Amino acid sequence: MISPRTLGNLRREFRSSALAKLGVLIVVVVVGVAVLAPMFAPHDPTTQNLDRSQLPPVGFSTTTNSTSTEMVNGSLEVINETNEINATLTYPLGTDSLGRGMLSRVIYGARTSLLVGLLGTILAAVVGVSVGLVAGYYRGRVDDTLMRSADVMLAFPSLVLAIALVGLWGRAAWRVPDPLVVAGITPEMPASFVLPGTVIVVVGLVNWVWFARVARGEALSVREQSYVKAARSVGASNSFIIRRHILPNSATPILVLGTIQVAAIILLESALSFLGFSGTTLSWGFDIARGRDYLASSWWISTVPGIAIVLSVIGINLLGDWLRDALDPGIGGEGGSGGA
Amino acid sequence: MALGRFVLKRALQGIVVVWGVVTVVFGLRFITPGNPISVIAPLDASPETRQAIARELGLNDPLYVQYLDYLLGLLQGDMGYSYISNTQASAQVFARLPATLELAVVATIVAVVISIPLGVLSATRRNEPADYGATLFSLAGISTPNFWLGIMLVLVFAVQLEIFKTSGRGPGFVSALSMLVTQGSAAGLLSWLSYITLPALALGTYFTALITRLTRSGMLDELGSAYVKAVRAKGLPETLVRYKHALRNTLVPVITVLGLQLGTLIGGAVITEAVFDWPGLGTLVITSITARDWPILQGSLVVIGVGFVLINIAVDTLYAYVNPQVVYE
Amino acid sequence: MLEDRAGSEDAPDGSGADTTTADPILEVRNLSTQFFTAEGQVNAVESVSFDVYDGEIFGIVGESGSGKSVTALSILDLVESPGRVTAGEIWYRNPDLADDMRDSHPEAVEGEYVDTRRVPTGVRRSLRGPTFSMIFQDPMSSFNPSITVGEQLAEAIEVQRRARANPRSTRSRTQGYGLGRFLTDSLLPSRSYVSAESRERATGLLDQVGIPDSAERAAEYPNQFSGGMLQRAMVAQALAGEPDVLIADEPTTALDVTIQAQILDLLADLQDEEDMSVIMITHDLGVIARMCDRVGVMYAGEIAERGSLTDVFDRPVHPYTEGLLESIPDPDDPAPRLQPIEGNVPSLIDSEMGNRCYFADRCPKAMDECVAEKPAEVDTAGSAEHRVRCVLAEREYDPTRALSGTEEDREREASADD
Amino acid sequence: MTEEDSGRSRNDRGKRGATGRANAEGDVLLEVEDLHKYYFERDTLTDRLLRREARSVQAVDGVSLAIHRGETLGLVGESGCGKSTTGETLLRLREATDGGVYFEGESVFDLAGEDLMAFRRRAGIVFQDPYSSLDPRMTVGQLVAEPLSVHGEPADAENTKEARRERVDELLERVGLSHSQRDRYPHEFSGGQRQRVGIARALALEPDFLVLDEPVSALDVSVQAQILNLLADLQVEFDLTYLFIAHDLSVVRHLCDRVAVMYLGEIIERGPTDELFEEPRHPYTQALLESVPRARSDERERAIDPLAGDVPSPRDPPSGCRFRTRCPAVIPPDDLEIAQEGYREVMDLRERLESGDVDAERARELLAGDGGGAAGEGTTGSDRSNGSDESEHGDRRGRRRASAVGEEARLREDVFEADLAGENRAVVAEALNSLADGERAEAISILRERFESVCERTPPVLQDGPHPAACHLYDQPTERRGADRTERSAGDD
Repeated sequence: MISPRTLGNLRREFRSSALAKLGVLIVVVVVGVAVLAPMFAPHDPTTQNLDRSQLPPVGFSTTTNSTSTEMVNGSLEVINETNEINATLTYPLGTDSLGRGMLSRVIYGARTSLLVGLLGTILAAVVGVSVGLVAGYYRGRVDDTLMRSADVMLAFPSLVLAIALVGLWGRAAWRVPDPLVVAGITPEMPASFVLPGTVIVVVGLVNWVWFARVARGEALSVREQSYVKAARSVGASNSFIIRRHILPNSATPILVLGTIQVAAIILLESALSFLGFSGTTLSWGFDIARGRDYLASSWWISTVPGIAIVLSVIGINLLGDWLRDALDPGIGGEGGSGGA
Repeated sequence: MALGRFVLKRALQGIVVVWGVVTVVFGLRFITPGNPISVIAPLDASPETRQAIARELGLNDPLYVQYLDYLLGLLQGDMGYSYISNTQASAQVFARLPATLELAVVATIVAVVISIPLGVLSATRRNEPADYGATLFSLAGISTPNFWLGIMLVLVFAVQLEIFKTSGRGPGFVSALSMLVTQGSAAGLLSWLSYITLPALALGTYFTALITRLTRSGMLDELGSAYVKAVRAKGLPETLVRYKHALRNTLVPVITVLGLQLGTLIGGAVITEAVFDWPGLGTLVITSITARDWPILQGSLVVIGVGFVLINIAVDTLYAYVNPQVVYE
Repeated sequence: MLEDRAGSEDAPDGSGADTTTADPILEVRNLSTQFFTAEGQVNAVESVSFDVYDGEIFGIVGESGSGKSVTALSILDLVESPGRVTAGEIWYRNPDLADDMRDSHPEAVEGEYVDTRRVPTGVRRSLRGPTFSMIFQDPMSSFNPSITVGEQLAEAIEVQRRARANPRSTRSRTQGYGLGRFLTDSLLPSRSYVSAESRERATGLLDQVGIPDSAERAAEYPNQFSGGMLQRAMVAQALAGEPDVLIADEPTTALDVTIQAQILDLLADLQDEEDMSVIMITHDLGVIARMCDRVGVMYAGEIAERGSLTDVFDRPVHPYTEGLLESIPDPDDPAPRLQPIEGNVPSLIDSEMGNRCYFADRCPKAMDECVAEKPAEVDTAGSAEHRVRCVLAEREYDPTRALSGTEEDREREASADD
Repeated sequence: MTEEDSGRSRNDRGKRGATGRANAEGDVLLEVEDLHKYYFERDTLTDRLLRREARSVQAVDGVSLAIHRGETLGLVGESGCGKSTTGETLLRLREATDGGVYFEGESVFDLAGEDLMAFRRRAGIVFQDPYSSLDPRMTVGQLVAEPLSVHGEPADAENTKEARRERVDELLERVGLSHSQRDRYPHEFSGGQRQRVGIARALALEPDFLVLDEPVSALDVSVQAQILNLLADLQVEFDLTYLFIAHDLSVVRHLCDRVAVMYLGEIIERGPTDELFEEPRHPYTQALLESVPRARSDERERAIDPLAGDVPSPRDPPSGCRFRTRCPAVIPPDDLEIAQEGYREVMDLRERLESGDVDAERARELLAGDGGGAAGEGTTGSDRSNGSDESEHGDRRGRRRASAVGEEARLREDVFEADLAGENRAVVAEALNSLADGERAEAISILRERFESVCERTPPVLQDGPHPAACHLYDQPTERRGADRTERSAGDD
């Protein structure tokens, strides 16, 4: 399905574009870290250690004003203590309010983000592409109905709909055993990983419309190509034509859209978990929300996971730009529906 | 003539979509676990009390009766009563609407004013420093979650520099303006600015970046098209080629995408409101979900959906007015 | 007149041995345009030279990829990245311009002639309209779809009007048109770049090219026009600056044959009335025969053969010209079988071209010397203008010297060049 | 646009027996009978809510053809005339609106299942655009094998895959490609080579009949000749019957045995190639032939009188003869004295007036200021001399002028290029005057009353015989006018 010319174009664009290289580099790093999270994370991201809470990242120091009220000489007295806290190399990115290493949390957060992004995109793509191809290929009333319902979907902001659905349906989550821990490679890490099930289903459901639109547009144009008529002229069935001609020739823009959608869904997931609508606490958005309360004293708790989001999303968007420039599928930037 | 028809046609399509929106909103309750009665009734309520509540809410009626009741109610502006406060849901929803509109409008204006010139600059200075700068900015802009950006803005401008307000709405634009007119005092306006600047920046950045990207790629496409070659061949100066010819056509896809992305804007407003405690629809939606306050949630969703459809029709109409060619598609 | 100027620096001062009485309005010398693509450097136009005289129609005929359209774009400096005009001179006869340029750019002036390639960009661009204008192949994509036809014509007139009003400045043509103006113009139709006078003249031009009810049609958008009508409008637009040289790039290819006849008639009439020179670029030998005085046949970026219409059509020397003429079915004569040129048009990638005759692989009369060296352009026995880039101009075809292993070569070529 | 098939009448279709028309001539392979293909626009829900009538585009409107075994029938016409739609509809690639197609007497539109597959096997198509006709994501080998895999061929071979590859190689070699090119993708080929691949694909199932839909239009002339020769060779070798669709008359003359000329969805002339080219009968065919520029050095001496105007929209085709809006030989009423040039211009003016291009304002422009009565008298005077039945006609008109207009209107000098004087000119002026007064309907009827042509009243039909032309210049049957417009293939040759 991938012709040599396509590969050639990808290679050429990759060679000539520094941004494409950067994108691929970022994505490879993020994916690698996410997959091998137990190996990269220096600490168990869920173990609390109040003695070491709110440590700053390496290179920074901070002062804390701990205020306590004590009974001194029979009267209540407010004692202000100013402590200088220095960073330690054990926690290169500092710790949060409960003394959990930010680096480990960011590494595990990548897992959540990527898994939700990928699985949500796949779900959205399967639903959207099926609907779009059918609508575009058969046209007429089928098309009218499907596309009108897509319009209805669009009228709900995806974030609002996602909040509503997750909030109303509950935050079901699956515990998936971590293969690296099960295999005994990193026994000190959490033995299982929480996959926010409701969130994945919901982000898939609210984003299928984009795939449907693109797939429909492609099907509408591909079905008019002479090679489709040629297939029909030898008696090929509709399902044969959709499988052999319409789908492969719609694949490029769908692939590009899919890439952009992974980025959009990562943003959406972070927004959901920021608002507390998620099934897991190991999530970038969740940490950002937590860090808000300590903004004045420990700025990094919100900042670090945010940078992780921005970097990963930039990487994926660059990847999308590379694919789009190399494959020229002729869709603009309409596929992005980042809720955040 | 043709324009009127065009608007009529779009309005009819809009009505179909609005009907779909209402139906989905209505149906939402039936695909959700849990029972509204338990929201209203005290934990220790007797079965009789529960029955009474159900009867009052019409929950015992057949589905289609409930549906028709709801539709008829909406047509009369009745969204029911809040389960929590027992006040009119519509009153609550519409009280929150201006704040959200204000935020969205300011963010959009800022985004459009900055992004289109930036996109044009980027496209016409292709592969020059200005282009790289704009490209990097827009790449970062579409990749940054706006709630995080909001927090960072709070960190820098409110916590560190203490310039702007980080929470609440202040006087609102209308009262700030009336203060300026009636009392000749700009204090209200300044106060308004100190409240809205950070939320508007947080919300508008994504759109600024998105429109910049769209404008840039659209301009590049247009500048490479056959008619631009013809326009150049007839000796037209480059500024006319760019603005009168290429930009006009670039705005076609830009406006289309903006219409589609309106949902993202509203969604973004919801979360921005949450960050800045902005008293708008977004915070209302979130609290109503947590509290299972169905009438409020449904009312908010309907208002958002209808607003989306209306703004889209308005955008299309404005566009058809500026560029009459679309009417004859 | 047409000496081979390759390698020679002699200026087009008109002192050369002329067969025509007048000096050419345009002398193109050794024009080369290359495209720098990812696949390699493509020599779309390679060292092309020709003259265009006052009031004549000069035809350039060739198949797709022969470089004929790129030649046209090169003359107007409309070649875009990744393409670039890499060499050559385009001498345009205009005493006024020559006087203007003589002091500031002496190297670009030679007698009454100015080399448009060596004048500043602004000056070169200002020649579009009053000196050169162009008719494009596909009228539908060559008009801006969202601006009325009348407005687009009026623009072309307005820009010349402003240029005449203030000939020294290129700025006056713009008059600060920018983003702000665009916004106000879009919202307030009364404020516009184009004056009412130009609009009126645009309607007049539409009339002139035979569009009935021109005032009404001027207010319509391009998609409300038929292809033929829009091509008429494009002709009108090209006339707006009263150009000296009109370049018609496949002006009738997108049109039906009955509409083509109308447009060709119109072009011939206008050329007569306005006394312009026309460069007619087409793949259709019939159109050339109908319209042109002299013709150049392009193949693989070069002019393979040139001469008067009768030279080329009745006494072709180059086997490519011969083959082309024999491949066309004649509506008046049901020949039982056509004589096609075998093989396919070669790729023009520099690294694959070599120092040889580019047609040799397809040539039925190729000999060993054809691949030894690129044949020079030489005179033929025909009229003085009849010149050809082929060894057969100077010797008879000798079957014993036929290109060795031609058959296998062709086969290999056919499968390798794709 | 949506395709519509509800209006189809299927009643008289079915298998045709030996008594059927198709079999009267033993060698008719495919017969098209009164084929209609309309597209319907504005058929969405909102259009219906707005009560907008579905607008039909009459792409093909009553085409009848018989294609004989082993021949090449050319179908020529300009873009939008419906020739390609005809080709695709008769292969059932598009749903016909009405009419029938009979392949060896069997109604193609009634085929289903196995029978339909059998028809698909025997009738194929080659498309115009060598770029869009080959799926860019399939190798040439896969493309040529596609028909085989759809039909599960070759079924009896031990190793289907191997057998299929051999068959593909054989086909590729036959069309002049090398089997070593099997695994390449279409973009690696030139236009001519791609067209060879398309032909190989069409030959894969060993068809009897091929629709060639502008197979060489997109090719360079030197390559075009190669493909034409290839098609001619294949026809002989495989005993093929062609329907050759083209806009290029030169190519048609070269390849076809018989030619049918289409204009706006109808066949307007049909005949043996040489006869049609040497003695074209329909004014459109004549103009079409004349318009083709010849590649000869004496071409400039050949006088051409190009057809004026554009092809009207198939959404709203002209009444009567569809060519009448451009016809240089449009027939004036018997009782009208008028030169052809003048009549043509009057008819054009009427057309513009009826379509609204000429409105009240424009009419005022065309009328010369305040003409005064003198001119009116002058024209009525000259009218006396040449009017044939002026006595009653002229008087009535005079009265109307006096009452409705009051003042005599005069046309500007340059309204007509041709010489138009007398009553003819006066009537035009009167009509424009009515229009200037806002009386559109009045203006239209004034002109119609005097100038209405038989060409706009009655659609001409194709006569019987080997070389019929649908034109009122040739004997039109008075009885069956418009009633039965199907051709009789029996009298075809």
